[in-house]
Amino acid sequence: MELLERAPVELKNAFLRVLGSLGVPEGMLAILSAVLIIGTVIGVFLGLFALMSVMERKILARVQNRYGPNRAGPFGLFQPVADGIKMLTKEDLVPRAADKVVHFLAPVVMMVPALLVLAILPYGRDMVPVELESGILFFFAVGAGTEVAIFMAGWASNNKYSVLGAMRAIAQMISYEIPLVISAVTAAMIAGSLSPSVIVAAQGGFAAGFLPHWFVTTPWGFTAALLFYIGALAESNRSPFDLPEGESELVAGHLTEYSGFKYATFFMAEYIGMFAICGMFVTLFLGGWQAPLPFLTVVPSWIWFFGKVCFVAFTMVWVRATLPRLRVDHLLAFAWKFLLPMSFAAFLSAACWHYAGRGPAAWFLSLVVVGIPYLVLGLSFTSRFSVSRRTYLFSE
Amino acid sequence: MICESLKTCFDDPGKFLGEWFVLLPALVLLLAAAAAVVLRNLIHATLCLTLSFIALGILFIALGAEFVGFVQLLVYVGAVAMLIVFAILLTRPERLAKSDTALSGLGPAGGALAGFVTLGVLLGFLFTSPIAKKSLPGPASAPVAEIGHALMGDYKAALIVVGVLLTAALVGAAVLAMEDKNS
Amino acid sequence: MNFPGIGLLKGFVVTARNFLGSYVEKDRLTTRQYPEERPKLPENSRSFPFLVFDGEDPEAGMRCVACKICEKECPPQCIYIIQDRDAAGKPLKRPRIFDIDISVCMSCQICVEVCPFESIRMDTDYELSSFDRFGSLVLDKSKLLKSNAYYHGIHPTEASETDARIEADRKKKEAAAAAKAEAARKATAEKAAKAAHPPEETK
Amino acid sequence: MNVTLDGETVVKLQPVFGYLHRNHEKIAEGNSWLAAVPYTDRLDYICPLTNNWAYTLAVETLAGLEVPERAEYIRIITAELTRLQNHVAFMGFILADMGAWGSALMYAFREREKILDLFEALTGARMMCNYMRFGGCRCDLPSGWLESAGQLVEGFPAFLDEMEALLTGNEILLARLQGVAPLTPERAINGGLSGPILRAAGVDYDIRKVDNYGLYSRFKFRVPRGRVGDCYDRFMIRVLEARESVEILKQALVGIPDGPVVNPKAKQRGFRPPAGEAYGRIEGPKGELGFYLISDGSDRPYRFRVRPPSLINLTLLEELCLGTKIADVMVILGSIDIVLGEVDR
Amino acid sequence: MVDEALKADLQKRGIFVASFEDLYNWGRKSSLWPLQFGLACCAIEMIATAAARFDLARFGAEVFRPSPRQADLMIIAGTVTKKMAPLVVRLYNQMPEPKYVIAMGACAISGGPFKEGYNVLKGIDRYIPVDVAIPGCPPRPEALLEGLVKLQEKIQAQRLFGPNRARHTDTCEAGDYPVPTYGAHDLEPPLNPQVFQPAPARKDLE
Amino acid sequence: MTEILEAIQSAFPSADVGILTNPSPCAQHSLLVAGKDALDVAKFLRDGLGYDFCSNVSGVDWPPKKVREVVVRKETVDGVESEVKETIEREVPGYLEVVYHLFSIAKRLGPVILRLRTGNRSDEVSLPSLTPVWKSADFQEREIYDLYGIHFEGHPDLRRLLMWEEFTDYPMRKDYVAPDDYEYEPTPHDEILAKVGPPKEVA
Repeated sequence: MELLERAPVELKNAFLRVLGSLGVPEGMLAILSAVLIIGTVIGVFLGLFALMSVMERKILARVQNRYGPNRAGPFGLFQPVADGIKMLTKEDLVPRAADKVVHFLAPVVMMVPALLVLAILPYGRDMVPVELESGILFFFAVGAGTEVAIFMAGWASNNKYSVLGAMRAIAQMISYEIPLVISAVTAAMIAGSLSPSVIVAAQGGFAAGFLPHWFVTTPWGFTAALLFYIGALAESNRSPFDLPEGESELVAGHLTEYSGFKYATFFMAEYIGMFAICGMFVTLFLGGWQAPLPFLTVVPSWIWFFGKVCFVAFTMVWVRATLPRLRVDHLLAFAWKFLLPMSFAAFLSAACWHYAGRGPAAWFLSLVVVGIPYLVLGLSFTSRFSVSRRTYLFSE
Repeated sequence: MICESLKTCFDDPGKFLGEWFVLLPALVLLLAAAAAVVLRNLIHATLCLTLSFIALGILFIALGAEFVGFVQLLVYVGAVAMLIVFAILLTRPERLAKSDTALSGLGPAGGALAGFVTLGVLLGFLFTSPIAKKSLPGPASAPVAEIGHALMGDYKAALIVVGVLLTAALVGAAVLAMEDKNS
Repeated sequence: MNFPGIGLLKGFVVTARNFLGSYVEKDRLTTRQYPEERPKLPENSRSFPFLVFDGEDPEAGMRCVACKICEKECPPQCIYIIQDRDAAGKPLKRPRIFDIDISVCMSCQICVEVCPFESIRMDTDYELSSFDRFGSLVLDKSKLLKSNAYYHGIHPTEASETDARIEADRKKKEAAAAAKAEAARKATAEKAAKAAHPPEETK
Repeated sequence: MNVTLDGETVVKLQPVFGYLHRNHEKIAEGNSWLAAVPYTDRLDYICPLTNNWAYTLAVETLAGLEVPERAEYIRIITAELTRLQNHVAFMGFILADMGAWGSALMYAFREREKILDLFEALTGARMMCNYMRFGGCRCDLPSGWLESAGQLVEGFPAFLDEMEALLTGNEILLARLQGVAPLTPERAINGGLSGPILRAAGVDYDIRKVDNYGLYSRFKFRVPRGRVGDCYDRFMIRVLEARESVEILKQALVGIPDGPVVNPKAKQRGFRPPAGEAYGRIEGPKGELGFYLISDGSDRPYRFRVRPPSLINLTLLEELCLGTKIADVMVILGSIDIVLGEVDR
Repeated sequence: MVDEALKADLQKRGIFVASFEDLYNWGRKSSLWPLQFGLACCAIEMIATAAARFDLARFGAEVFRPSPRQADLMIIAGTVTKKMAPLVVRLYNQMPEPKYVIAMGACAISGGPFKEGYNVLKGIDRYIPVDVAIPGCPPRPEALLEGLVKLQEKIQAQRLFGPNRARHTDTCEAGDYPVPTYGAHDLEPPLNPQVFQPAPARKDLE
Repeated sequence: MTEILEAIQSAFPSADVGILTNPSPCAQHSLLVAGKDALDVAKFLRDGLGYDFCSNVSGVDWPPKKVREVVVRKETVDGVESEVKETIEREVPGYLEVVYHLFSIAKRLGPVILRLRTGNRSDEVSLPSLTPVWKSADFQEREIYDLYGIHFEGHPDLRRLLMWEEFTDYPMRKDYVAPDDYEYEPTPHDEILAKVGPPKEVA
């Protein structure tokens, strides 16, 4: 088990040692090491993406009482391969009126941040590709690049649906980034660091011998996790926040004019971005690579990490299968009038929890601090939209 | 020279990359900024401006100011650039085609003149300022914690003032927007 | 006023129940894996018309007499009939060409209802897609003619009713013919009798 | 549909029709009276049996034909089943318009398949039933049909409960439907709206109660109506109507008498009603479905006019949509519940 | 290119050889994304096919794309009226190659029951090439699945090179099909002779 | 029906309104109103009699037809009065008709049928629009304009509804001839065979 735990790192080191004994200079080895790590991470995430693209369809199908893809390969698992082959060989159409350079660049720009943010996630015990002191900040800073890409895609297509979709996407992403960042800050605040590995380390250990010290088990952590989750859904443009791609209104939003490989790139970047934000969620609130129960710590940490990521991704599909889309004004109102105040409440609650000694009393105090705003905001928010039970008249 | 750099590349890639890691963003920054000024297409200009923001952020990071670099990216690329884009898109794209502004009569000469004057003023201040006389400190990273302590400690008064100011601005903006809706 | 969020949670419970149910409950995984599992069509099911023939030989046992009622009544006019003629050009009671363009047919069953000779019936075969609209979607006589046994196979109840009716008709006709023959016989007999005993009458 | 927008707000909306104008009326005027029946299936292709009924009812009015009691019961059973599947499909479609990824639609179609199975067993086709005839129905119920229909009706309330758990309390759905495009009774009447939309606006008018066609006067059922007339009311009225339909079905399945299913005096082929004209209408699932027929005594209708509820319910679409968001337009359109085959015919 | 006989021989011994062509065809056939677009009655059956009972998804073809740019398959489900025909042709033009058309139902194939109508196009094959025609009014969902399987067989059998190669590999053929315009009495032109090539009428009539 | 007629006549003594009887068993008789009075009568029906729901608006085309009538004439020939039967062929001029079916929601009455007739069948016939009275007539009147070519005066937005704007014919009129894009028939009908002559290769 110990061996398995260290397997990825040891494999890499062994490979480098062999190369070193062959006389490859030191500097070159460092670069090679980096390339190996990058390759592994990208490879794993591409694999996850491929798996996800078919699993999502299968999960949705199961929710809807059907089988889902099951013809291509065993259990339909080769479906992404088929999709990939088809996408690659598909004709690449660029609309005549499009801005060709920007149209070409947009998927590239989309891909870059999605891949960059993978660098700072702690995949397992001592397995962080780049140990950054302000890793969380890096995550959000680089993630902002996707907005540029979406805007480029929407504008360059020179199609009214695309521009409208892109504008919606930007408005939505800017609005949801704020509660997203603030709820992430709570975790950083309690851990006392912006470094993801420190945050994960702070969630180690078990209370009463079995209850993990994950932030999600505390009232403020739970609230912040929910807020972060909602923000993450919005950031990755997933249902119910998929307004930019609102099919019934806007064709396919900013992606309307993309075909073939460029579309595949977008698709891939979106999924990898989604995995990245799931990874962040796991890191911040679900204890990263920490095992959920003491006796399970023997299972390698990186398995836990990816297991949790897959679980979060599954819940995202579940959400998609359940909820209808929001309307654009509700969406923004929800971000500014509910999520933002709630994230401040979570922030305050985290502070209370910290200063009240992190014990049962702190637990209760922080619960009150998030509970009251939730009720007040929730009720006022729902009554604002005249959401009410109704009675109906019947005539015989 | 190329041979030499190639050699460094092979022997000590870190150093080699480090150099280029500073030079390249700076070059991109300058080119993108210039393009942002020169390009006629408003959206292209904005995209170039965004690129220059990104390059600046990378430059900060390369110079060791990680925190500032990330904040630059987060705020400028994530928010400011997008707000500019929004402003452009909301002012009706069809009117953008013929951008007849009041200054367009002056032609490129006027623009160049304004640019050079600004540059001159900035350079003048730079060279007359006492900071420029000090010798440059070596690359040192400022840890996030230190910045935090500084903000909450030495500069807390300033922070509070800035906070109040921003809140007031926000409230003002909200009030303005509401009036607009009512009318 | 409900606790905010309860409605959403209820929805999640429903989808989760369906997701998990799809692995255990039959009713929550209703998919029929089509090419392998074929649906058991109800007896009344219909797709396109075909012609019934009796006995072994399609041409000889053909019930159709080219009366063209179905051609006239067919709402989308997808039936084409040309009556056969013998060498002398006299119309025969069978079609020379009987085509149904199933690329037009709307499966309404009106031809079946109006056919007085119980000759046109609805098939249940629906797997007729083709690459070629003009080639395989125009069914000619050879493709349309199917045996009565086949008909019994797909619509047993209806087919036996039809057979009973035909049988009854035949019996009736036979009886009528017999009666007619009897009458004719009687008439001739009477005539013969008259002829035999003219003198009595003239007497 | 031409929509003029200011930002995301609709300032002008002109529906454009005719993309599915299949010349139903012209074709029917060129064909025999009987041949028009299968075409009515294709009007509102979600609920063919009610269309059959409306047409045969108009012809029966025109020719003064009586319908045997058993046939009336069968008509009511099939019509209410049609209403059920239409309302269920409506719930799925409006969710799809709102951008839910299909789950509600799939559940709706899961139940719809069961109803279609019944239709197929009875009429031979899943959708295009071509079942009703002048003075009755084409064929009698196959054996075991009533039992399977009874089973379906028994299980249906549970399915409706499930749908309601998924939908009616859902905050997102409430926020998207409530308060959107309310309608006053006066406008609704003047705009010629009919069916669930009219009742959602608070007008108590159900042709099943008003005209007492068929044998509806024998059945006990309630007519729900709303108070606000917004999209949510339109949605809920359909849910409640579906529950009432279940009640009617329960009564009809028990009370169905024996007897012939078609009036023996009615001649189907070469049917020639006396010269004259008649307007017959029923309460279709989407609203008042009427047929206006003029006969000149020949074997084909002289004038064949459909009163399509879907088209006329769209009359107030622009009025409803003005000032709403573009995303609402789809929801409003969904809440009116149109079928293009009927709008354009 | 692997010799067919050799391939069969190898397969017998347990070695599966997949040529590039086969892989390409397999990829295309297993991932047919239809355009989300329905016209009339058949559209309801198309939705029913995608729904739980029949589950189009099993063939990897449930990803209904709203934009023609990402679709591979155009299921023409329902009557194409003359008013609609130009839009259909335009949508078809917007789809990237390789693209396929399934004409679902009598109306799409030939105008069907409505063929006598003045506003009904007598078959979409007057303007765009149809790969598979599924008769029925409307075809059962199983029939649509069967049509899809037929299309998959067709794709699997396509060759990339040689005289009978797939249509989209033939660069000679124009990608854009002329879009008809609205005329005073009818569409202009009423058909595209390059696409619409009906078989000659039966000879044995006389 | 007669009460309604009387009510109208007492409200508008000058109005040209009459009852058109319907020979069918259902006896849905209708009010025939002259175009000039239509708007007043409609308003009276809505406000005075409560017929607030205009359900259906249909156009009907009555092309000119030749009517054979047997006319009985009294003739006095040579002082003897005798009845002479004579068949004359009279040409009835064609006209277009718009039929409104009205119901009362509050009183649950109906249908009251309102008919308006044009004088002839030319392209520029017009009738007053009742859309200002009943909004529901909006699309239906547009459809009648589209398909029958009746111009409705006072209609807020009279454009073609179903056909495209460039279209110039009125296809629902009885004398409309569809463009000759008749479906290519794999097996032509007899009449088409007769029309086109021997089968030829279609290019």
